[in-house]
Amino acid sequence: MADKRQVKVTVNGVEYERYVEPRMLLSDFLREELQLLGTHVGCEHGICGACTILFNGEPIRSCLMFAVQATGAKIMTVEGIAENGKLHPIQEAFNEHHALQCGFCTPGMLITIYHFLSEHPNPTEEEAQEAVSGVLCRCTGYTQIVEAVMAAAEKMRNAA
Amino acid sequence: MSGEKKKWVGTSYKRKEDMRLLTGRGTFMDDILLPNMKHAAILRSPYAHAKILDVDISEALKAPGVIGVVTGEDVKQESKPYPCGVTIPTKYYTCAVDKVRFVGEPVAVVVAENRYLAEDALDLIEVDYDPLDAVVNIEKAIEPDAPVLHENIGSNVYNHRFFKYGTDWDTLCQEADEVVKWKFNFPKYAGSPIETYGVIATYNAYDKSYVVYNNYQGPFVNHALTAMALGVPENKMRWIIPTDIGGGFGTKTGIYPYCALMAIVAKKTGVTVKWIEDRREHLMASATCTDRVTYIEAAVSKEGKILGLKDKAMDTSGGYIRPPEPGCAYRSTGNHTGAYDIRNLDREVYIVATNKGLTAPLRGYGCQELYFSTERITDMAAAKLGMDPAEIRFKNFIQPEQMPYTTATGGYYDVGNYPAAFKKCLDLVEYEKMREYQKKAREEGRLVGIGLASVTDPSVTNIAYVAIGKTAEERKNERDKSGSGEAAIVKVDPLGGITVICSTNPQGQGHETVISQIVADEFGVHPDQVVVDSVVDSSDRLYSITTGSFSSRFASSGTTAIVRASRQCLEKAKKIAAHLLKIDLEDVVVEDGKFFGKDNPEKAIKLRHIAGAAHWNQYDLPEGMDAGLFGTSLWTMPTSRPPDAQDRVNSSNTYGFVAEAIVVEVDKETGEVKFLKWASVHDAGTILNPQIVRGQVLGSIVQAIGGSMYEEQAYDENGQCLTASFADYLCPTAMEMPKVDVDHFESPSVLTALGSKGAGEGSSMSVPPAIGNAIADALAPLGAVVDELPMTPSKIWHLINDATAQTN
Amino acid sequence: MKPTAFEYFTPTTVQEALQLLESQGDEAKIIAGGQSLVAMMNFRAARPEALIDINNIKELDYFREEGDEIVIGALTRERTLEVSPLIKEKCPVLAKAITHIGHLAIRFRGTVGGTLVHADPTAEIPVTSLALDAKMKIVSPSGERVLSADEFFVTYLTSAVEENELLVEVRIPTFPSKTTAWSYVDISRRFGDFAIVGVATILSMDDAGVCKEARIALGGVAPTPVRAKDAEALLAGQKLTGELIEEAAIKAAEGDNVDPDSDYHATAEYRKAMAKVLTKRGLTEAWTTFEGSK
Amino acid sequence: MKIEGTYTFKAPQEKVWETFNTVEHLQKALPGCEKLEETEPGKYDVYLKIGISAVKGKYKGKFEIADPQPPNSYKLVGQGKGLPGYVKGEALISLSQDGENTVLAYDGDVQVGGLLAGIGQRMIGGISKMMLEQFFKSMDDILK
Repeated sequence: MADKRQVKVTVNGVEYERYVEPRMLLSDFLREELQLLGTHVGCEHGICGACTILFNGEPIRSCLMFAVQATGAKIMTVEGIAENGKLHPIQEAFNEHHALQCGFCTPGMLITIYHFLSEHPNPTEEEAQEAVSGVLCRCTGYTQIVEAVMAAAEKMRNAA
Repeated sequence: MSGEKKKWVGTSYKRKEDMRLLTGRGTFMDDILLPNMKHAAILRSPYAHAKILDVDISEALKAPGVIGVVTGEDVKQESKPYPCGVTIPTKYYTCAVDKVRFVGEPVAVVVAENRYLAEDALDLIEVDYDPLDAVVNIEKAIEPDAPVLHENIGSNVYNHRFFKYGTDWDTLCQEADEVVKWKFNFPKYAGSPIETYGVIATYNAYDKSYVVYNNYQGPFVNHALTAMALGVPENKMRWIIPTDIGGGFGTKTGIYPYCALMAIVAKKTGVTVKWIEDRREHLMASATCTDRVTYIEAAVSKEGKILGLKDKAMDTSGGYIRPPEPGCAYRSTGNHTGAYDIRNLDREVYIVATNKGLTAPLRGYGCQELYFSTERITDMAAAKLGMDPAEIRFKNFIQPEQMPYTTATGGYYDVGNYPAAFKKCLDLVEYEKMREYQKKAREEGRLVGIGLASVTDPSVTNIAYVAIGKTAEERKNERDKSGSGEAAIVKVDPLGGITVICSTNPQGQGHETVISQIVADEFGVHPDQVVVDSVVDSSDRLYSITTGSFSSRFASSGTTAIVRASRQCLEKAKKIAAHLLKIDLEDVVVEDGKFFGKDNPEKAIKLRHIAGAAHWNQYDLPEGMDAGLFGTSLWTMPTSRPPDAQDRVNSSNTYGFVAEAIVVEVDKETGEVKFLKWASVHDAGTILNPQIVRGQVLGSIVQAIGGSMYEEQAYDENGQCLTASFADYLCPTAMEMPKVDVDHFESPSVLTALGSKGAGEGSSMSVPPAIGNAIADALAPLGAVVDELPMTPSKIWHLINDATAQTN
Repeated sequence: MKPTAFEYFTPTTVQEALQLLESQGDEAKIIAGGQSLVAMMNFRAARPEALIDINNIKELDYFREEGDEIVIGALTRERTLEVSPLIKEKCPVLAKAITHIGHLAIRFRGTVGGTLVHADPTAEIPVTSLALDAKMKIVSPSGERVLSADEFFVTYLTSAVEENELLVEVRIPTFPSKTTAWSYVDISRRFGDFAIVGVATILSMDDAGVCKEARIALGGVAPTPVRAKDAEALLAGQKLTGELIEEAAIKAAEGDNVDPDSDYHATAEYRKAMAKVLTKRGLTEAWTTFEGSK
Repeated sequence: MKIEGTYTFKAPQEKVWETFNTVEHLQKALPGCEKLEETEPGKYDVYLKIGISAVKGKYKGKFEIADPQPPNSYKLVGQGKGLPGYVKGEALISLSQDGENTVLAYDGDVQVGGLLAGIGQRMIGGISKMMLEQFFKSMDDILK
């Protein structure tokens, strides 16, 4: 077993410090070490997108990084999207448009869309469709997710 | 009650479960953390077929963090093979004993402090295999010189049966003007939920009992079967399923062998064991639908009437056959002739052993395999007769005035207007206009095709179908099986809050929301006042071996149980109200959550007060009445009967209808398929929550697109699984999902409390044939025939290329 | 699917990284973006005993214009180039090709150097770098060497970078839209997948609309990306026509270096046919969207 | 997986035959061969370390030169396994003189199983072919 290494990260505004083996995946670190169970693991080879998190503001697959690589980073997970007990407009739109069924891919979807809308406040439907294509959903058929993205964009534009 | 105006049922009430799921606060299998929990990893066979000569675990036991190792020998000692509804069952243990029969079959389990260490130790297990020849092709598997998987069976035939319904086939052929025949291949694909299987098991050595947490789709028959395999009474194996399951689609009805395996591992190692299946394990060794070869013939009159069908369907359930197989072949018995008035059927069924992964129900269970052959041959018959594929369907539909209709194979269709629903679909896709468009496109040399499918959508299976795997003679020696029951408990707590416990543990279908709507209507309260608990816990929940979430049973059976339990509870509340208000029971009126005498609405009491009396002042209840306020139901549909001696069985209980119309364009040069237009019309009876139903329809469509064009658990000729990663097992992304116009034609069922029928699986069954028909229609001018799925660009290109080469 | 244990090193300079490569021997592996490597490690297909993480070598994360070249540090993220105005202006074919790589989250982490050294014969940046005739700067304790793209790719998943070497920089010539007709086209089974066949096309055009020089690279048809030299020769000095494009496409697919294999997703014949179809489509797209022609 | 093809050596048939039946030459030419032992005439134990990209694996195997018909043909039967999976194959190797050259024709079946088959199907065929080429190329170098 390799020596444990220090990992210091800020997740959803909270600083954490843990000592883990270098091989521990960032996804496992979030779930097992920090017990932030909102981030889901679906394939561990970077394709399903369920484990997508914001890493220094950029969406990445947390299963394709080691926790030790995250030292010093600011991370946002699904638990950090809603603030002060109020759903974020994206979450509201997901609820209103029935954009989730089992909810397992939803954390990856929400994070992906959170980033997407920050870059594309006024997207076309095609852009929205392409944006969510990096996360696999087996339940919804995606249509209602794309509808929710469009609705969320509008909500966010109106609120801005 | 059906047809009555409801306040909440029928509205798109926003889902209640979303609040936790959107904020990362759901409780899925891997979110359950128990004290002293250790982690398991499974060593799996790299061979498709091999004898196990030796399993050396000595090095693994010495590895850091390892707590124990369990092998097939342990499993053989601690359990019995799973029973199965065929005459000579395979010896299916949860872990290979003596021999492996498919790539990915468990061979040993390591338990360690964490999953990383457990996988390290797997690398140290030395297995000495003696590789044997493998067989993967269904038809080759039943040739006399094929390698035999199971010595106790002596051949690779798990099950073989003949059925005859109606007029003798040869006579029918003489009456027919044309007999159209073809052979079709249906692929092996999977639900692949994004959450994989997961189990936590503990064993108490002092009272010899197990607790098994898992994400199975219900207790269903497999709680009982797992207890039988483990050799414990059912009540000594507590079965707990968390609130949230990350998708099921039938795939998770295949998890139960791991429940038994981890129970054994927990017993042998003395610790609480958690096993979360990884994606590679899932893709090679969880469960898929059966792949099927079908030889089908249709005898038709020149007017387009289908006089009868003859088919030989050959399924493979892989290296073993396990429950609920042989359902793959028999679950669709009652609706074999679909939406058509066909009285004659000659049927032969094989279920064979091959060195491939095992099977389980997959959304649509058995029906996509069936309808791919029947709906494709219908189109071929139309082509032969020079008839439009829509016209031949109209000529054969069961007419609304024939309802209720009993099919030749015993299916009981209570209601439906198939011609009208089908017409609605044609109108939605603008069928005539699309045919015109196609004509013009063809003149330009483009390959545009229109594919139709019109099928019945069976839901709420009657477990009697499994018995059809045995002949009437064989069945005589056994007790009958039948039923489709779902359970509900509706209880009012001492402060007047309503809690509903359902048995249909959902995987995203929104049961909490719909149940809240139903109960809100029943009690005259707001849906937010109703709390629904969908956890399964065999120790305190009402269940039966037919309960769970499979076969779209919630909308029919589940909701009826909810309504019945609600009304039972209300009935009791009314009795208490009559007692408290000192009026006659018949005079009690319930409105907006208030109870009052019909002549005295001012003097009303609230549900809260009635609950108060039932809980806080039990002495004041009517004489002889139990305390508390609750209702229970475990309702089975009266149409669930055992098969008759002629092998007729009402294999499901409600039958919806689906019409699919798909317009495609095939790129002549690349073989790529583009969807130009798509209409999907469903008769799911009364729609309980339109938004949720739309989600179900769109979801079943994307999965069927997957099976028709992208997904396959593929094998090479030696039985190696080639698709053990998501880079090769291709689930559609958002970019592969076209715009689909979804509409409904509601014929409320007369069998269910609210008139609703299942809605979750329809398009899973109708889309594969509709896509097949569409691509076939596109390629028709070239003379190419589509008879298999998934239709990949490479395959389509070869079809085009071969056909073009032939004409040149 | 958990990786095996490894020693973990975080050099902050190229020199340090090279020393680590030397001291850790052939079981050590460089990790850049890790988008292929970590997946392979999770499957335990790759089991490096040491990981040398170059993500902290800031000197490798840059790109800039130098004369008529763009110089790109090996650690530059794919996404950075995809959205860079400089790349879009001076080498749009590269920006376009990058949009075909996996999905956004992969491109945010994946690096230019990583995908080049990984040398997947269907990968977008390797195919495009061959069309661009990119120059790769590789350093080792004994010095540095520069390889052109056609020397760089050796075979399946194998580049010319030796175990004690590090790819540090890529230089690509600029091909602005004003004077270049270009395209990147591919066919994959599903959006975001590895291409079955991909084609990068670069045509240097003169004012009269004559193609001065053509560069066509194909991926997915051989163990490495390949150039369609015969097709290029046919086009050079010619005004493009539909017939000429058709002829060039046939030549591209019939090249000696087009020798695809069958796999589960597509047969060799299909790939060969797609080499032709996509060359034709790529040339047509380049030609018809060429800004200078308008 | 079917493998068939030919390779032309610039050497007389007898010499090619001899080279293909010499332990040290085989050991030198087999890609990644760390050790090759002849356990009995025509039977070998082989230890390979093969790496493509980051996928490096150690394999232990056996092969046999069966039914030798010097200098014309033999059957090569082999199998090996390692953590990434197993390889099993059988091929008929035939030599024929073509002027000053010798043409080696191979026709056989190779099975690749386990992890690599499941996650690497996209390239397994190509890589197997490439390694065979590499082997022939090395033999060719030895013959020169």
